[in-house]
Amino acid sequence: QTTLTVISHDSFEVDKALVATFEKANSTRVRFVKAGDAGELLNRLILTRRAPLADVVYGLDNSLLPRAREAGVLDAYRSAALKTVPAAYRMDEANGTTLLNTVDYGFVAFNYDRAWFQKAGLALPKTLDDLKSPTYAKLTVVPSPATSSPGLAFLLASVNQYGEAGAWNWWRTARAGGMKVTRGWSDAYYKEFTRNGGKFPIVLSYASSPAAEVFYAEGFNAAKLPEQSPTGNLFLPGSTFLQLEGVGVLKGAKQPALARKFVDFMLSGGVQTDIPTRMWIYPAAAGTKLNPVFKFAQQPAPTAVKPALLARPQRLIDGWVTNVLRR
Amino acid sequence: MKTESALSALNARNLSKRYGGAAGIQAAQNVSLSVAAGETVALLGPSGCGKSTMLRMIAGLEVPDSGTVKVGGRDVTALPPEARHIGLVFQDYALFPHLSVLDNVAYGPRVRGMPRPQAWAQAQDTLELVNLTEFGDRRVTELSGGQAQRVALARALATASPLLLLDEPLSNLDERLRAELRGELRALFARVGAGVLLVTHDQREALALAGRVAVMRAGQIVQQGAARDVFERPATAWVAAFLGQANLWPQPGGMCLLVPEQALTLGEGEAYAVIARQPDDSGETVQVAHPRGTLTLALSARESLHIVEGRLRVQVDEGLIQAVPDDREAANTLI
Amino acid sequence: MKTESALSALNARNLSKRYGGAAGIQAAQNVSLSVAAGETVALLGPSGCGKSTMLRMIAGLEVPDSGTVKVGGRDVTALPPEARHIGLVFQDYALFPHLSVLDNVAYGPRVRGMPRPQAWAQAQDTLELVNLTEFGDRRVTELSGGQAQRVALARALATASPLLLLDEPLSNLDERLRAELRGELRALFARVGAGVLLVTHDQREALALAGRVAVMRAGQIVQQGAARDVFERPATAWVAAFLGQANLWPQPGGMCLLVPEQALTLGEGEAYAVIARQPDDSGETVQVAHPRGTLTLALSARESLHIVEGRLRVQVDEGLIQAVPDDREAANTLI
Amino acid sequence: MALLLALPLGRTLAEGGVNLGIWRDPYFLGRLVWTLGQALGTAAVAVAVGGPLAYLLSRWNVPGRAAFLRFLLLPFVTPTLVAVLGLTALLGPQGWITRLTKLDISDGPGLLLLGNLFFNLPVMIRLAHAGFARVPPNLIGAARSLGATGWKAAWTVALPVALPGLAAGFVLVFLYSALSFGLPLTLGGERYSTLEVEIYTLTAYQLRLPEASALIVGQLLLTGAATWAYVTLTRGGAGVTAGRALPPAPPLTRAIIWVLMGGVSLISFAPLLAVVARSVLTSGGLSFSAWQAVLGSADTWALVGNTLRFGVLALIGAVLLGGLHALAAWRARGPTSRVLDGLSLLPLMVSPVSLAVGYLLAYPALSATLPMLIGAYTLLGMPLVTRSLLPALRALPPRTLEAARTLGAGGWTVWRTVTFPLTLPALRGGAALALATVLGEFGATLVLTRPEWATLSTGLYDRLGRPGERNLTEACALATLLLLLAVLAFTLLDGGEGEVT
Ligand SMILES: Nc1ncnc2c1ncn2[C@@H]1O[C@H](COP(=O)(O)OP(=O)(O)OP(=O)(O)O)[C@@H](O)[C@H]1O
Ligand SMILES: Nc1ncnc2c1ncn2[C@@H]1O[C@H](COP(=O)(O)OP(=O)(O)OP(=O)(O)O)[C@@H](O)[C@H]1O
Ligand SMILES: Cc1ncc(C[n+]2csc(CCO)c2C)c(N)n1
Ligand SMILES: [Mg+2]
Ligand SMILES: [Mg+2]
Repeated sequence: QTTLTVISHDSFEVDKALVATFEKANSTRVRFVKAGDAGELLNRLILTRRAPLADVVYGLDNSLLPRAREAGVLDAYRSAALKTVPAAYRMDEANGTTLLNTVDYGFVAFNYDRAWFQKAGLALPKTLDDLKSPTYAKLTVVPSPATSSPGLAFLLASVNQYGEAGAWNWWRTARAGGMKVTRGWSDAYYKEFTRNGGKFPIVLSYASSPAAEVFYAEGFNAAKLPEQSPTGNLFLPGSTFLQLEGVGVLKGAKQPALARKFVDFMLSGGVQTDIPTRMWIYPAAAGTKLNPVFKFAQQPAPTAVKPALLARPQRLIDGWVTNVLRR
Repeated sequence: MKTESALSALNARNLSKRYGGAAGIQAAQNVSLSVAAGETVALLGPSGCGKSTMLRMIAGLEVPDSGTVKVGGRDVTALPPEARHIGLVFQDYALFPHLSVLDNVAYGPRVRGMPRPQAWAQAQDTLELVNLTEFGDRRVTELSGGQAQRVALARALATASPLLLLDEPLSNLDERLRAELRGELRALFARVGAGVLLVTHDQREALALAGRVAVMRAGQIVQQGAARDVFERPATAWVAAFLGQANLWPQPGGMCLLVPEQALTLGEGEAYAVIARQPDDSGETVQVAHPRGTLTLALSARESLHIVEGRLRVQVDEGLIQAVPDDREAANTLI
Repeated sequence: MKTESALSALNARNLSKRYGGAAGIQAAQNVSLSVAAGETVALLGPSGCGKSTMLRMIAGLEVPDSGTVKVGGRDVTALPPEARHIGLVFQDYALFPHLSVLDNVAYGPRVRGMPRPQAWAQAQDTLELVNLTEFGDRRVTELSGGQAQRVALARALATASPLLLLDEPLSNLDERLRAELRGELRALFARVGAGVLLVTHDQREALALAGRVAVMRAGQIVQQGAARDVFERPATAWVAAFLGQANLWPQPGGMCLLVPEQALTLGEGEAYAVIARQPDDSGETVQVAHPRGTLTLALSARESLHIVEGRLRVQVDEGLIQAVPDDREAANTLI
Repeated sequence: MALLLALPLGRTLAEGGVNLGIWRDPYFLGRLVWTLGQALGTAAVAVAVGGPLAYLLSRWNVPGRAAFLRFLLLPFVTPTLVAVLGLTALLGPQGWITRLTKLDISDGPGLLLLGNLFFNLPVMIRLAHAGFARVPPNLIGAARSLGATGWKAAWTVALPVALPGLAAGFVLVFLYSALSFGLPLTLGGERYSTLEVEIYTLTAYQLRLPEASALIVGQLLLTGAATWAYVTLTRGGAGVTAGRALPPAPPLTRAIIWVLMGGVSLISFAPLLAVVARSVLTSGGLSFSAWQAVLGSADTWALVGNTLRFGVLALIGAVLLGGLHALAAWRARGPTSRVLDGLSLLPLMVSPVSLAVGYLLAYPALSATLPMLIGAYTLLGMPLVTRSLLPALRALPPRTLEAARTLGAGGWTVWRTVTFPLTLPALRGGAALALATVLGEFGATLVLTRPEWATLSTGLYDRLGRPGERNLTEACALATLLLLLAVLAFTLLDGGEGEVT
């Protein structure tokens, strides 16, 4: 019996029953390996490219794709199922060779604590410039661009918005004004966000987070949804980033054929339907039915990020570390 | 009585101790003991009778179930050991394994605040007393049994405490060294006027060092008094036998006749048959068939010459025979 | 010689041991000792002379720098302790703290493969021998000093080894118990025919138990022979003094005159002035000014009657006076 | 050891070369100083608080003593993230204590130091207690009858005699605090991050291996020096843990013990209680729905089963290897013994991050397999067994072993009948600590490969990776379950006597 190894970031989850059907259909066993968040995942793939850890990778996103391409960790494969995905969400359309097949997408965005703002009687910020002023900066917590993927996404958005010099300036001002930078998303969300006992009512998270808050709230009942989520999205112009997560075949895979089957499987209807309430992102296939709670997860109109920025994110991270963090 | 308490080095009243709860062992029961300043009292008794327990209670290492301890007239029952100013030699030495011989001996003066050079000098002097002048630098794990015992003794002496509790302090030494140390200790005690409570199984030692003797049996004191008195006039047959009296003739009515050594004169009186002879280092032990009972006699080499043709002339001075209660069987409980 | 080695329980040849490297202490130097089966040999010597070291080398606990050890005619020099079948009583007992008294005593038989009930029965018998019948269940941390010592003795005896090494096995017991145990041990040794090497500082014990005696000084054996011989005819002044001879008159030319007890007859001859009297438990010690030197005499209560008006009549039998080399100052090195 | 430690580490260093130039950057020198400072500080506080408490507990009995000693292992079981949750629930910006006292320490290094103490006070107390429990009571009695007060006797006699145990505690605390990265990662923020965090950032996020390697080398020198100092400084020790009944503490001593126990409990137990509380306290008030969900799910029992299975496997490995290692170091003489002694700390001396990378590089095929995982946890638990057992072995009175041999016991029999029973308390204590490590960490830092191998801690991490209050309460419920499991395991390990030391 063959074994297919799937490597992914830590947040990957899929219905066991679906996996079992896949295993049965292809008479194989599937091993899942988790390798940290998406950034760590890519680094691990690069480190081990001479003896790959797995056959197929899920979880690399559009901000990491250029590096993955450069490092040569992926083999080209374009799933037939990709045609169900709207063109705007496909990656690599311009290059002609598809390394990553988009499985889902999401928006990195600011969330705020409704109750807090209500009680404080404070108006919400309207722009990124508002946010960097001390009034709001001291209410904001952001995971670090150097050590988290939402952080990096927001860094890209901010550079896209202000240019490099302007972005450094924005970050420095915001930090001087009291904006907190944490290492990872969990720290920001579970430690610093006012909803969870912290003292920052604005947090950089995902546009789907308010929906999850409703879904996981005490006494959730799909038939009796509440008026609104305890948290809300704060779509400041230029602050959101469209994240496209994909699946691809690893170069040097021991089971390339099965790996391709798995790519197709990820785009299949069953998995696509399962995705939203497991990983709190949007399924890429058009027309997939969404759980009603997703009405709390609005989709912003994202600004397209200049491709040049995506080509060398590491350079931006280094720039951020030297120009912002260690100042 | 007031002056007595002022001059008393130790006054222990009604000390009791039971080990291990209600079902345990009564190691001491209402024991009272006192030691005057400058006096040495020997505490004698069979193995396991509670001697070490008494010392440990007096030193504050064991909490008595009842009773009081006064040291130098001050009630110390509630005080911790270090506030009692007592020098104690442990039966198992309890030397500090991490300190050198000199540091072991200097420990007492040091913790009482003496500057180091002075404490070392004092420790060195005490080591000299126990013939270990050149052993100061040794580790205590590198000593012979007797050397370790002398370090334990030196450590207690170096505290210059007004009350010393010595638990078999010389038991592991050869007789010559013991005799020598006995002499030095006696001189030392006389010089510093310390009260000494000495546990020993060596009756010669008790007599040589102690003015008074207390005999314990199964957790209680059965006789107490001037050393000579106790040895010469044991209160009961058990005490007499414990102190080495060989000639005890049981009588009807729970009494017993004690024929002390002084009651016997050799080479006079009638000649009785010698029924057993056993040599030992100071001569021999013989048994003689006296009509009133068997007589056991320790004869020196000189005295052995009195035995002629298997018979020994012995005169028993009836006036010196003492009648004592025969309690040898009683209280022979688990101890 | 062949049969001798067959019947020999122990034959140690030229054992040497130096502790702590070249600058260390020579604890034994070329010591040879033998013990026949059924024989008891007492090893005497001052504190720190190397007695325990000898025992430890024989038992295989200390590797000798040189020399050989034969047990029961078999060369065991290279064998580990457990292959030597030797029963050893440690000077500091070394009881197993995690075992009960009974299990301590049963340990030897158990590890030699005896089934548990049988080992327990045997241990119980041995405990009876040392008067601890009812202590089997006790933890060894709950014993008095003398009780612990008896457990150590019982543990060694229970192995029924053909060679027993006893390091001061009775030092912490009272005299009556000691006398009793001495008797029982003598009977036991005779019955099982074990060879026994006994370290003791008690000369009465040596005489009572041992047929032969070896006297050590500073790591060497200075005299060895039948017990009576050694006590009566010490080879040197040092041995005489160590064995308690009080009357040694130094002579010019490095010799010394030894006046043994038997050479003195009381109540006869000239009356000399008594210059000192010191009481002890068996009478008193007096010093008499004899024209050839001071005489020290231990008098029993009976003999004290010979002192009349501060004078004592003593006859010295010149024929019994021995001339021995006076080596008391030599070799008084650090031991 | 070479296969499990040296090779992976070497591979990490070889992968990118070593760029020592990074040490000229004052930023990293600052990290080094802070790493050293916070580790030394933690170890010092742990000794200052844990030492006296351990001593008193080894001499006196007070109500609650046995339970306290047993529960002391709980923080060690706690996954770092859970500890952080508990600490922030109490002392975070909106923590219950912060709100009560209006004192917010969440911005300084205070939380990090408290976190270090939360994990490490227990280590210190238990190892020190084991050391003190071996000091023969008569030695203290001798010191006091010679005029030393209780404290003076502790300082001049008990402390030197128990030093090996105490020093073992100190060096373990130092190494854990110097190399831990979970806590400074989450509690240190950017300002108070340690070298290990920098190494982690440089390798995992920035893939700047030469720089990371330089930090790894520097850190290894630091921990190596600490270990060397420890190995050369600890000598002696005497006695065995005789299971004698402790006397009840006199009132003043009892008060002191209770105060210290209370303080330690506040640091080491309160965060755990907070986690338990959080599993039933929601924004909507008291609710047991998280528990219903957790207990009602068949998955949970699979998690419990896996946790136990893997924990026991790793425990067996750690006890066997650690035990043999301690025996070897004890048997060996002179320098060999010291080298072996130091080697046992090697798994704690090397940066776990660099090890993880090394494993990936050296054993790509094995890196996510169960044997490798169990091997890795064996390695993490081993030092705890060795550190507990070795001082106990070294303190064995030589005469006792000699007595056994003269009585006819061969080498193995001596071991079975004397050495083993006399050092069993230490072995049990070490095993309990090792098990705690394994239970808490299993699968959390190294990555498990199959969903059906998930353990309680992975289940918990999964939930903390998703937004929503319910995930948080369920994570807390799982953590509580883990703690209960640990209490059960320790009770079994110490035979219900409450006397694991
Ligand atoms: N482990 C050791 N290291 C160094 N020297 C030692 C060691 N053990 C004993 N010695 C020294 O060796 C000499 C002989 O010691 P041993 O124990 O054999 O004496 P002993 O005759 O048994 O004395 P005692 O009657 O006092 O017990 C002594 O001077 C002692 O100090
Ligand atoms: N810690 C203890 N626990 C229980 N019983 C004990 C303890 N210590 C001593 N005993 C018992 O108490 C009694 C008295 O002991 P103690 O040590 O006072 O005797 P001792 O007179 O000093 O005897 P020895 O002359 O043998 O040293 C003994 O029967 C002993 O078994
Ligand atoms: C500061 C600090 N952080 C975490 C732990 C938790 N911990 C328990 S066992 C172990 C070693 C194996 O991971 C670690 C790190 C600690 N003790 N000290
Ligand atoms: Mg005693
Ligand atoms: Mg000796």
